[in-house]
Amino acid sequence: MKLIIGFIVLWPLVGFLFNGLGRNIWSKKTIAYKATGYVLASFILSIIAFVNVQAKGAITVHYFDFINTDTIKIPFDFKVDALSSLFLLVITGVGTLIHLYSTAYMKDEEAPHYARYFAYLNLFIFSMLLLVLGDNYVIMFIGWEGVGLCSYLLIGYWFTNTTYNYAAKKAFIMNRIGDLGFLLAIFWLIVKLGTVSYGTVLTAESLAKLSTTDITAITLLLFVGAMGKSAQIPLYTWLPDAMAGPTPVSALIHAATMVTAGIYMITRSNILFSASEITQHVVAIVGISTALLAATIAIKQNDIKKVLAYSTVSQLGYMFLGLGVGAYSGAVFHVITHAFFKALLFLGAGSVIHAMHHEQDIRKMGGLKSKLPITHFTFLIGCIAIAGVPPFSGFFSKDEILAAAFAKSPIYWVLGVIGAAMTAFYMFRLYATTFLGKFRGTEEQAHHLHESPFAMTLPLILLAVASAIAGAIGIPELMGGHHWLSHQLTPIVGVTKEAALSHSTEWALMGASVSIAVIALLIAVNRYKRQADGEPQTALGKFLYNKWYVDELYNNVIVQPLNKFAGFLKETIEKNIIDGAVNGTGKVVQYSARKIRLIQNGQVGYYILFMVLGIILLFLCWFNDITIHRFFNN
Amino acid sequence: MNAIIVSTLLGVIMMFVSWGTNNTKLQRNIGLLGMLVLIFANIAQMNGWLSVNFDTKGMLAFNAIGLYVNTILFVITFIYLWINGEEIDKIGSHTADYYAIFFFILCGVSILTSFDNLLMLFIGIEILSIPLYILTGADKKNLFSNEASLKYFLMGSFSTGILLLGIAFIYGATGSFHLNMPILNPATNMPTEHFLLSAGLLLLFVSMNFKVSAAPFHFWTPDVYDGAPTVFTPFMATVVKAAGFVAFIKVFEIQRIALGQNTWTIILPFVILSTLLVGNITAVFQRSVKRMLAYSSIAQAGFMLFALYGNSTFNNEALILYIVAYSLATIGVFAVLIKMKDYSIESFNGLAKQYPALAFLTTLFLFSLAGIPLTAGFFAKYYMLNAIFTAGAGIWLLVLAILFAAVSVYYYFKVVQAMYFVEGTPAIQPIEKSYERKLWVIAIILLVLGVFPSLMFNYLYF
Amino acid sequence: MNTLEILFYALSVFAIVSAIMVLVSKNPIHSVLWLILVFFAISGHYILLNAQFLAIVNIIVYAGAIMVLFLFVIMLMNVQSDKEPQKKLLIKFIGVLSGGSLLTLLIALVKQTAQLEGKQVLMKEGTIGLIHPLGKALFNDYVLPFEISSVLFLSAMVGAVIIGKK
Amino acid sequence: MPIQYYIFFCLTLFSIGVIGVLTRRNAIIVFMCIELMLNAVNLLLVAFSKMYNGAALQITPGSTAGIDAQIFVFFIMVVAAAEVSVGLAIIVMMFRNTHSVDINFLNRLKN
Amino acid sequence: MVLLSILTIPFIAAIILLFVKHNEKANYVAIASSAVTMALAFNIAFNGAANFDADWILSLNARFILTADGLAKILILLTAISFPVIFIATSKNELKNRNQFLALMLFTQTGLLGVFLAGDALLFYFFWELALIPVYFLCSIWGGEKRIAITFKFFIYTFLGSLFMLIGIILVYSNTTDHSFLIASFKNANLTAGQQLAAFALFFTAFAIKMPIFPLHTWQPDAYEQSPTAVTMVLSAVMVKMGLYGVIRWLLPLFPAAAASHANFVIVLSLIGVIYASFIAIRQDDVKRLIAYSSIAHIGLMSAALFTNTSIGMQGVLIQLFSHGINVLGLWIVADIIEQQTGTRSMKALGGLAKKQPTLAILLVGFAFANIALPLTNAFVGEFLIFNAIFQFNPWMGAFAGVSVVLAAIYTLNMVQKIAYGSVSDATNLMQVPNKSAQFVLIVLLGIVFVTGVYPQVLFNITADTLQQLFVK
Repeated sequence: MKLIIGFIVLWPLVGFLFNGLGRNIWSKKTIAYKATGYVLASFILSIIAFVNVQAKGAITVHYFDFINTDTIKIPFDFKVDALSSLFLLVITGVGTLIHLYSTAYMKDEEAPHYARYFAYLNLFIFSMLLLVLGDNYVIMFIGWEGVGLCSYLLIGYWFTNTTYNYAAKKAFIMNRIGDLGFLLAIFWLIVKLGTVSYGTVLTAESLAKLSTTDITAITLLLFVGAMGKSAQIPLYTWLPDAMAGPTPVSALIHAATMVTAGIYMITRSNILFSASEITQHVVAIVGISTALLAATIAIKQNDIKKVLAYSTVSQLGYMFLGLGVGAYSGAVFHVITHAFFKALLFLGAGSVIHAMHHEQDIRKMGGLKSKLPITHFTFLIGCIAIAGVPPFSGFFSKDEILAAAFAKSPIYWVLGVIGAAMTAFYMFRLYATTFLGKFRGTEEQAHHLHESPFAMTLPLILLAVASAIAGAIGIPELMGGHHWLSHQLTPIVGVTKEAALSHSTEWALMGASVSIAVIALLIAVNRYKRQADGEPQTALGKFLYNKWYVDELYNNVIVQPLNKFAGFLKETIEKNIIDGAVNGTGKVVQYSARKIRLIQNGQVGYYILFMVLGIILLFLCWFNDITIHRFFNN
Repeated sequence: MNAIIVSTLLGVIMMFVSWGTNNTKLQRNIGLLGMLVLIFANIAQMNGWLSVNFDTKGMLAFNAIGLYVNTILFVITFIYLWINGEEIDKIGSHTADYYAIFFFILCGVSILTSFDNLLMLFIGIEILSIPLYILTGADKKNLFSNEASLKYFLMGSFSTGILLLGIAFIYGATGSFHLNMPILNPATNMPTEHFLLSAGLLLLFVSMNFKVSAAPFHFWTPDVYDGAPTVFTPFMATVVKAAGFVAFIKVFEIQRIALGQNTWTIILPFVILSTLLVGNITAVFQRSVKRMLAYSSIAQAGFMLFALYGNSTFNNEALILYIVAYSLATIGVFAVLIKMKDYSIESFNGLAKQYPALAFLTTLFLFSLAGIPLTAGFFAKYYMLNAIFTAGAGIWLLVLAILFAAVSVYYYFKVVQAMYFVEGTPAIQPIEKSYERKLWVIAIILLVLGVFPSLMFNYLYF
Repeated sequence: MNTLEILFYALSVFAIVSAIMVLVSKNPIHSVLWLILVFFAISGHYILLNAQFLAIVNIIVYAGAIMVLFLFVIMLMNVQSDKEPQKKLLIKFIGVLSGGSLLTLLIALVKQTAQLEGKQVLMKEGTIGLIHPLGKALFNDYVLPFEISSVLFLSAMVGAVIIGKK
Repeated sequence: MPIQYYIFFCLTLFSIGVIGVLTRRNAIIVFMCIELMLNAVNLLLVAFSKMYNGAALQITPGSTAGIDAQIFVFFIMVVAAAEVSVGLAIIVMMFRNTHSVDINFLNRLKN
Repeated sequence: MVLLSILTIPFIAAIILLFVKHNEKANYVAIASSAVTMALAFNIAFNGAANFDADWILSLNARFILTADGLAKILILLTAISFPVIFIATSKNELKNRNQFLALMLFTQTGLLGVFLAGDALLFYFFWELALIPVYFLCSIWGGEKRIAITFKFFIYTFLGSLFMLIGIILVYSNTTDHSFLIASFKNANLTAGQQLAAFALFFTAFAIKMPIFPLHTWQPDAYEQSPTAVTMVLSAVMVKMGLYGVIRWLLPLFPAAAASHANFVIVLSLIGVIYASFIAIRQDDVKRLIAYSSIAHIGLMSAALFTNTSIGMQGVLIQLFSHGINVLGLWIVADIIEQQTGTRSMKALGGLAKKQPTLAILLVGFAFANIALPLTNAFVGEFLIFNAIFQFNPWMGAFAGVSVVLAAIYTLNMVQKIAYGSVSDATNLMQVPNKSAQFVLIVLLGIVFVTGVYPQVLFNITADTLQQLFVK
């Protein structure tokens, strides 16, 4: 088992090294096969691991000591349990599909860059697997930063484009801000508990050792980490910009896997989070605010990937809402379903972009339904799933979160439903503008429109199927299911506390949210099936179109002042004050040198005069001393 | 005693040599031979092989340190004469006379390392000084030399007056010229307060400060060192000054108690710090290397004055090492300087390219002066600081001392920079290999002492 | 006030006035002459103190030999009194001031010296100033410095040769 | 005669010498003033000599205490003579070159 | 004996080099000698070595004693690895009188090794200066345009600092019971509280200037900028470690009370420096200056961790001493290649390296990420422990220090972006020949980065005994 689990992680690493080192040697075909093959191998091993966990329960394996000193010991251990094995499947599974998809999508790249792309992807899978497999927070942190790195590399994949580089840098730095929070939380744990292994930290005994302040601080800091990685207010702005990367990357990293790391981390640490009321509220509020904010922005975006990006942010907000209200399994459920349908949507968008020759503006699309039938169909399924229409997967997961939110506070529920409605609206706005109506692009584009190759459509189909049926793993008992997922996760997150709701309430809530969503989607389809949005006219429209001016706000309030501050330090403090003091000392010496040497004026008379004065001075010195001593002695 | 007698005799011999022959080379070699004889004679007394002894009636007292310093100074003089022999010939046509004068000066040096009576101090100082006035003015046609000589003479005479007044006061207070005059109250074993004595000592202090060119009695130094024929300057700045320090210490080793230790720890640091200040700061802006070295010698004197701070074996060790390190390095630098066509720093430009070995040697000498490790100068400074700290000086004094040491690096390194880092052709006369080899001797001594300084003291203890 | 005291005061005043005249005379030759008078006054003091040998030596060496040498040199240079350069008044004032303060300081010190209170100088009497005891002392206890001072003369001689010879 | 009187007198002479050195420009006069200083010291030493001798005589008749000071004075005179010879030689040399004995002109070496 | 030979080999090689006029041969001599040194260093680091002890200055009771504990080992290893790497990487650079250059470099190496090995305070001081003086000449002769003034400032600054240390040595020495310079005697010296404080201040000044700690750092960026790159590499990879080494070896064990009572002051100063330098680095356009400020920031972190007086911080610093050296060496080599081939260090003029020379760009990115302590690179382990220590000492300080993590990302990525990414600039277009030997050593260095990043236990094992000495009483 030790080997199997080890190789789950190692295969992508091997792929990374293989592609990275051989980028000038191998043909594109070899690269593609190997890259996909290694991830597939991981996937297969993950299934084995999963089955094993199902059969025997959680497994912890020890490899070596990462850090082992007399004060702190951080082993390099992996832990496969219900939670991580689920994540393993999602990561490697979706990963495999996206690798497959990429082989076709990226085929125009030159071989070295093609290899580079797959190397990054493999490295990403490797990091992500480290993140979920690690048996302590430090290993998780290694993966955590690793995925940040890969995200950076992939966003800036087309490195000659300066804008993309800025986006990549922004992503990395915002992630780093979050990582700092995570890091501080780890330190806090080490200071208080002396260990970071889940096995010891996440137990009741450890909890007893921590004061409420400790727990609140630790969980808040952890949450800061999650904010960065999972793009929550205020650290969300990198995610929409991250769409600069190739579309499969957006699908894999910025929709399906990496951004859910925060959810994974909080779910993993649920004991701590549940112990802090304050943190839970913070998480829930930040989550729902993000969900709504992103949804409002998504309504007015015209870039196909931007819409999906804000939709991701919004969905992540939902997940955090779920975490905040204690519906850990609900959040994980949503992670899984979201992985499927968002990956599907992104890949679909990729297929569209591919067909449109890298045109991403939906106003220039329209009527693609007939030209791209498979893409259209799968995309539609994705939209329905995300809109929360039963019986597609999104419905179940979203509903579970909403139900839990209601149990916590009806306000959360109301806001959640508004968000859901907006989700339905903007998704179908997107769908309608893109696929319905008439084609609005150029003649040439119209001429070249074609369905994508099989390597691209296959993942679409598979994901569409998954999006449609994935809800099955979590059909609530209410509907006669037995919520397999929830049972799966019970050893880790405990029993979800939603039992308070009566069945009739639940049915009512479900009905309300679904009907509102359906109404919203119908409005959207109706409005956008013939025409696209023009330039925004109203103030609100502009406001939303410009993303609440948050980027501008950050730029003016944080980035520019800090930049100015740095300039001030460099130009004024460093140059004039600190170095000035150093050089000033030299200047003083030189100045006094110029002056003092004038005493030596060449005149013997003066010299002797100075001597006489010197004698007088010495006498006075001595005289003074004598007198003073006499004064004190008497 | 041997040294005094032999040096006098040698001086007389050299006078006769000057009448006997005009062959400067022969004169030079006789002089060098005489130096060897003198060194041998002194070593003979030091080791007790052979020494002329008669009752000096308390005028002189020979002790190990005095004799050792004699040896050191004689050897330094020998090295000086050996290196600069040809240059000395170029000053007028009195080679043998100069050697005679050197021997007379060395006689004065021997007296100053062994006097036990203020009369001998006075005579010693005069024997040391009067020939120096002459050496300074030896370049008769040179107005600078004339001027320096006259300045030196006038100020030197003035300081003699001060010295004599001091001695008179001391005599008035104690009734004796002897160094071990009764200064302690037999009853309390503490110094009695005697203003006349203190005033006398202070005046003595002043005139000794004058001799070792400590501020504010240093004014003659830059002008004289600058104006004197370049070949004589290092001798004045090293051997003569070192003898002055030995005499200074001899006088105040015991006598300072009469001033009161408190007074001593106020006026001495005052003098030391002003010396360091004036020497170092003024040296910074000199365009002439010769003048810069004159100021630097003031600064070095400031450091040597530390040896007066306390009295322990540390001080003697420190002073001995300092004398050797400073003297050899100064002689070395001047040996290079004298080959320069003019003494501006610019004339050193690019020396490293034309004469790499010479530049290296110069650098080494300057490093030693600056007190950079691996050279004897470092340990000289180290021992000195260690000594004063052991003697109870405050940290602040040490800190100030090293601040000035850092300033000194500034001007010494200007020469190094000119030699190594500035492009240009050095204004230098052709240097022969043999000349370089002589300088290597100095360099090796400095380097060896820079690693094993205790070689200097083994004699004192073993 | 007895004769000795009168003589003391007279000689002292005479010496001081002559000394001041050395300073204020414009003509260097006059200065030399005034200085000779100072030396005579000091020799008078020596005689008062019964230091006859020194009195004679002072007159012979100082007033006789040295001052004549000075006179020769001044004559040789043919320095005119009207060409005699003068320092600025301010400098002169500062010079006088610092000399004066040195004097004041030293006098203050001497005055404060308790050990000197009541000490008398033996006038007229005592034989140590006579040539016989001095000679004995010189050739007994002070023979070494006496011999060594010859070195001084030798070097002065060499010096005169070096400097004087063209 | 109290010793203080002699000291005061000698100090006065000495200071006049100092003042002379400080106020005159003629090198020869300056030198003469230095000689004046030396003479003042000489007299002071003789006075001290007689002071000690007088005190000693009261205890041991025929004592030669204090004679060393007179010997010292003798040596000072000797040295002064040597110094004068050298000094005047230097001044003459200077005069030969510059035709001046003004010390204010001795200012080529400075700073 | 091994310890003595590791000192003498570079020294003798340096003297030999003075007579080897031929450039290629000089290179071989230098590389060969440093390779032998490296082999010895590995031997010492992994097998240990007996102390070397001999009389030196009898009258002062100073001994020529060399010891190699974990701290010394790791730094010797760093020094010994750095020099061959530097020699190989810069072997193609054009230098007049290359043999003299290499000789001075080897003298520096002798000094550095001596500093790390000396077990006697006077010997330590001796080597401390010996390491500095060749650098003065190296920078002044082969440096940039403003080299003379800048190097001089650097020299005087550090020289003054070391003079302060000398006074400190005198102060402690005079109070030792057996009048000896041995560390053990120094530890047992009878110092009053005031004296201890004074000695602490004196030693600290020397080390603070060398490290350098804010606000005594201004010599550094200038010196790095103006020095020939090989020297800059030595300066930043090894030489700044002297200050930290001094703190660990001399300051903390000798004056524990003073160190403890001033820990707050030093840590705050260090951390201000960390943030300050990071901010300035953000605004730098010159690659060398940027790396210099980045180095100041990293060193500041280490110094802060040292003064927390925690075992974990010490452990972190011990590792980081090595790791930072390797990383910064890598960065310098890349910067040097770029400067050599394009003739500019201005990031504005650069760009598009990834397109022009992808291998170099990859290496640059690799070291850049090591520089910002990305996990699985060597710096992560050290900085993790360091931040941890600071956090333990005071959570607020820890958080403040943590800001540097973000700032480091900003300036490092700025650099990467401006150099490697974007379209190929005119200057970058000049880059033609990939410097094979330099790339080779870079790859080796990057290998070290990842090996020690993934399995830092290698380094922990070397330094374990030092930690024992310092923290197990």
